[in-house]
Amino acid sequence: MQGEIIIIAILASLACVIPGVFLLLRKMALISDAISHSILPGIVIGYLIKQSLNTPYPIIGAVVFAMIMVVTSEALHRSNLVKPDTAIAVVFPPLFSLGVLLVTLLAGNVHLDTDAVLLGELAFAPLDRMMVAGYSVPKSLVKMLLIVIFNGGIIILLFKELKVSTFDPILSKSLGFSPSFLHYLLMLMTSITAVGAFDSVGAVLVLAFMITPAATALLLTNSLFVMVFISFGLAIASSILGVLLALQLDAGISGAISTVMGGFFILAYFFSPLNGMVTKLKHKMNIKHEYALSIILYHLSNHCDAHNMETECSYSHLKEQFSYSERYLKKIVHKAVEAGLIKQKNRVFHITERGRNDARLHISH
Amino acid sequence: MSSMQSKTYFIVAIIIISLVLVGCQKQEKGDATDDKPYSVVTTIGMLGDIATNLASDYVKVTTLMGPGVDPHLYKASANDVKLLHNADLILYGGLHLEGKMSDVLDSLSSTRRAIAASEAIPEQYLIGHPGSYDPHVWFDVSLWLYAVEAVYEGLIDLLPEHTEDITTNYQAYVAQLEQLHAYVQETANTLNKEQRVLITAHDAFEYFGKAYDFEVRGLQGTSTVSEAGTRDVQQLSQYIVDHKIKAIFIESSVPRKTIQSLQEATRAKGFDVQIGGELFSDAMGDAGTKEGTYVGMVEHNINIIVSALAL
Amino acid sequence: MSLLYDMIFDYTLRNVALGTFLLGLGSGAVGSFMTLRGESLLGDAIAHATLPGVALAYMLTNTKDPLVLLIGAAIAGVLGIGAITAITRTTKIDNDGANGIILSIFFGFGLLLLTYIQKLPQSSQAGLDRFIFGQAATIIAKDVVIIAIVQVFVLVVVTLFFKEFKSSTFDPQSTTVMGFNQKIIDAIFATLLVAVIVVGLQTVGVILISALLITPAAAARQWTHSLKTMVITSSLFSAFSGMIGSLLSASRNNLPTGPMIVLVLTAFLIFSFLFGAKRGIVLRKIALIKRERSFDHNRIMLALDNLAQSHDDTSLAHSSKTIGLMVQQTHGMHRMLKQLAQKGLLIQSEEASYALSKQGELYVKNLKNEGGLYAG
Amino acid sequence: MENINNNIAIEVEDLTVAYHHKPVLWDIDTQVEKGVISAIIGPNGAGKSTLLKAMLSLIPISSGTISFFGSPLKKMRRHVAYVPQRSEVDWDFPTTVVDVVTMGSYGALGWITPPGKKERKLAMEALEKVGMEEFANRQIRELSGGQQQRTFIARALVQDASIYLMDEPFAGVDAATEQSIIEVLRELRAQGKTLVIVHHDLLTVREYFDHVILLNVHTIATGPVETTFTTENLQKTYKGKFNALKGGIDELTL
Repeated sequence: MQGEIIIIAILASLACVIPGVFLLLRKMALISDAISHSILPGIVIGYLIKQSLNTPYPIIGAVVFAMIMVVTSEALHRSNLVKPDTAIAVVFPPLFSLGVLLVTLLAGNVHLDTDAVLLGELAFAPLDRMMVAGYSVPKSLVKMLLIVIFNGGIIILLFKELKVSTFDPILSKSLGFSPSFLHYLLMLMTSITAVGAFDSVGAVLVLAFMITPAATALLLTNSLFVMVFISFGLAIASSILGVLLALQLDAGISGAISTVMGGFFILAYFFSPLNGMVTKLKHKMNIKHEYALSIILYHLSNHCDAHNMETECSYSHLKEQFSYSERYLKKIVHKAVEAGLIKQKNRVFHITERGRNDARLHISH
Repeated sequence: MSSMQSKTYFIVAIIIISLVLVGCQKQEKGDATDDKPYSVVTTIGMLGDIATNLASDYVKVTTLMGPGVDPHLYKASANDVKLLHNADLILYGGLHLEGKMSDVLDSLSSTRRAIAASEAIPEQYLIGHPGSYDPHVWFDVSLWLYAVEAVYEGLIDLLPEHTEDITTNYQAYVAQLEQLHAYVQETANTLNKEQRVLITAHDAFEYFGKAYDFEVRGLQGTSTVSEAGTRDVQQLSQYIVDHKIKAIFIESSVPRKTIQSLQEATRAKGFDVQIGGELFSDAMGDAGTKEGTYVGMVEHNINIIVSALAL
Repeated sequence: MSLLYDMIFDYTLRNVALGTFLLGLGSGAVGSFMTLRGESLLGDAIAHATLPGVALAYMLTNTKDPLVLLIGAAIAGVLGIGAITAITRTTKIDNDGANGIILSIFFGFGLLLLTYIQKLPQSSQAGLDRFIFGQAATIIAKDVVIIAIVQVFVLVVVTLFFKEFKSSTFDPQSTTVMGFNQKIIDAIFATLLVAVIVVGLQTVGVILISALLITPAAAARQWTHSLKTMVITSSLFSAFSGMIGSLLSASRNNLPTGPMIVLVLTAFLIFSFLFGAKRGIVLRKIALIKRERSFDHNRIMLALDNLAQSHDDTSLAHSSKTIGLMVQQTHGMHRMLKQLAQKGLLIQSEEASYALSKQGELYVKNLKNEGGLYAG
Repeated sequence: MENINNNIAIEVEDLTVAYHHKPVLWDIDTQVEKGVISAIIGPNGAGKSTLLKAMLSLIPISSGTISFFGSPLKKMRRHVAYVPQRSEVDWDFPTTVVDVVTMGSYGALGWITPPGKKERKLAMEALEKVGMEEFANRQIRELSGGQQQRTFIARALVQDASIYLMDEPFAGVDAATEQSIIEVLRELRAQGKTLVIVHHDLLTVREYFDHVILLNVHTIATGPVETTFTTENLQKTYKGKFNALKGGIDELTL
């Protein structure tokens, strides 16, 4: 049972990550949140057709309005009238408001809202089953698998095209694939994925899966190709750990998975080998050390053979010359001695052959 | 070199976090060691109340939605599915009371014992359209008896060897509810016709109004997304003034502001309407208190309503 | 007419209309900067990000007092904006991505807390996650006072720091070089944002406050190329949409106030997209047609000049067919030639044959000096 | 001491800047005297823009000191103006040419005080100097690349600084604009101002500049054009890539 929940979570995460990476790079990361608001009128209209919550119409309505949302915002963005984030921000409020208006006018006494019709709960996904080839499997599992195959197929076939059209729409056009076709395809993929995954795992998780793994991956790599795979890895890891966390705490699964993803993001933010905050700090220190070492070597290599080396190459002179604190200088000198770059004799430093080479290298750069 | 180091740090950090997450094991609840052989899982407290009254000697009753939880917006916990999976009998409201969860439970009912208690009520008594009936049936005690009967049958089915005891408990509970129904009616009858207007923030009290002859008015619909209009506030406040209604009521799950705006609008028209008190609508009160039982909750509501609306 | 009367004398309509009007004034101004800074979805993100603040405030105090919850929400909101700023300033992730991350992490964590609270045997938790969200129709006199105070504060700060906001939005680096600390400007702006958003959430709810911030700004942008005008226009669009929406909602039953205001805002926006004086679609279309026409005209003139030079005779007329071949276009050739003849640039010698007039020769000369086809 | 400082407009010592793992600038030392036009020259990725930004504290530096007339930037802000690359701002911003130029006066105005008639007059004068007065009320999006660049330079003129740091002011502008910009720069030099300019076009270095900083992560050479801008130094700066450029340079008889 838990195994099935984890598998569904993983499939949903993979399905969402694929459009998510491109949405993030196209500055439309929040579109899934906007979709979750925008499908309300579709649900209401779907309900009104038969005045019943027991028909598939509300979900069909949701898909239709998801498409209306993405197509409208993409068209606005393309028209250059507004920026992409503004395009999203001006489309979802009227759609949601239309939904509220319809509910209030026509269905005020029905427990009708997005939660009731569409927003699924991952915890219950294994309970809703169907028979496939003689095996009883959760419906959500089948649905998410189909979406993963659909999205995966598109990305395998069109990875190069999507990449070019995302980073350089003009080049894309000149190479003969229309960026506008590709972007509408991406938007179609997004709306199908969003509505399908809303039904299986709920809106919060869809939003989190679409943005956070991709954004975390962006902190860890500069290559789009690698980014996709890191996102997959993060999505899978957070799905497994999130479900385990939720089971341990007996808490909501969506919340737990999002929180774990948040944890990964924070880790990457501080510790990313590429550009994390701590890494940056450490690196700054390293540079400082390296720099200090190189100027000391430079100094020694220039003065070591001179007649006044007793004074020039003494500890106290170095301290004076470079105005480093005693502790810091000791540390640097210690490192240099360990690396075999200098030797110490009677409080006077001698540069070794290796140290001389090193110094030359630094200077000639 | 420093790049390798950072990478190692990163991986180590991930492993540590993972261990912390997995390791923060919560103490396993004592549930497993319970000696009662059967487990009954209910969604809302009112159903739990029935099961407890009828068969608490033989079954362990677990209610998913505690006090103060709107069944419609319930957010499942990870272990709920385990509870449901291991349950010998599942009791739920149905009529889409539990939102999407009702659908899941509907599909479960074909393979295991799962009863949508409210759906046992004959359709002619339900308010609304087929496929979207108002699920707040427990406010009419006489209708709730159908749900009690459905639960009773389910329990008998599950525990045929205890039929006798359960039947005795059932009859006692039914008697208690019939008494409650009479009490509500009696108390309501102390108000005259004009005083019987129940105004709340949202329309959850339709069944109550129909059963006990109250005119029920709400500022906004049942749906959580429905919103009040300016005109609705104006008209309802005018109605209060015109009919000199003494009090209006807040519900524990709806922001007070909604009712406050109505009160202020009425006061601006020169009529001082009181806020009568807090009614329980979607869930019962805290366990261990009187309002934590179905009977206590219904009594609380009618007492508050009548004392506030009376002269 | 009675609606206008009510707006002054009816308690409810007066407060709702005045409240949304005032709320619109400040949010329209702040929203203008948000759209230009690429933060259009920040309102929505922060509204979601308040959830853990609300949940923790409830867990710590065990009350559902709106003020306590609101303080929790505001703290979470400030942390959210701080985190978003930190992410955009120190990583490759842009505003949009940062908004999404903070929204999903904060909201997810809030949900985790909510499922925990749900397990507590306390009936007082009922409706916790909705408690800080208000709706426009229930604005009361006290709210109007609070809104007024906050909006005056917002407008005063925007006026005082207009120069700093403008410069740092347009060119943050040069602004820093000129000695303005970007962090201070960001902090002042974030304060305004949180103030507007929190007051908005509490009085009119998430969707309406998001719309009041962004939609009027997007509409105003279509009418002007001046930031000052844009801020003022946006502010007024927002305010009057609030008022008009409230009036519409008071015109009949079951018209929810918030959604009506959003629809009015959107109507303003669509109108602006179509007819906006600076960027509107219709205007652009007209400009495009004009440009295309003058482009075509110029090509014809140059073609005729070419023909004249190759024949060493400017007065020789050429058939529209020949000219069409020269410019590789036949569509609308007659019409364009007639237009040019009407302007006096061409002389029509016989049916469908044209030559350059003296005036036309001058025109071609100028055209060549200006750099050819693209001029004019 | 004081006297020497007054003659050195900009002094950079031991400046190191790192991004990711690679040092982008390593141990940069250079001095620019007062009243010269200096070019920062180097191949792509040599850290030219980074050097300007580091000098202006726009990016964090790993080590080193930068001083303007002997004082740190903090004390000299009023005297330093920056012209960023054109691509660094949103040209769709709702503002007019004269508005952008007026922004140059913001530093002198300080917090809160709004610009007035005086600042607007300064802006118009600056626009006249760069030959843009007839475009004063144009939306900035409607400008050509060269016009945008001249707008930026006008903004810097309004700042009335002693030191101007410009990031590729000649990139993507037409020949006429380039001429008018260089005239403005020479006029500034005549007034005793110091200019440091990131420059791409090796062919014009001798004509436009007095001083060069040859940069490729390290300072390769720095000094007067006559003595520093040599084939040998350029070879060091551009390494393998230089041969491709060489043909063009020879024409200028180095």
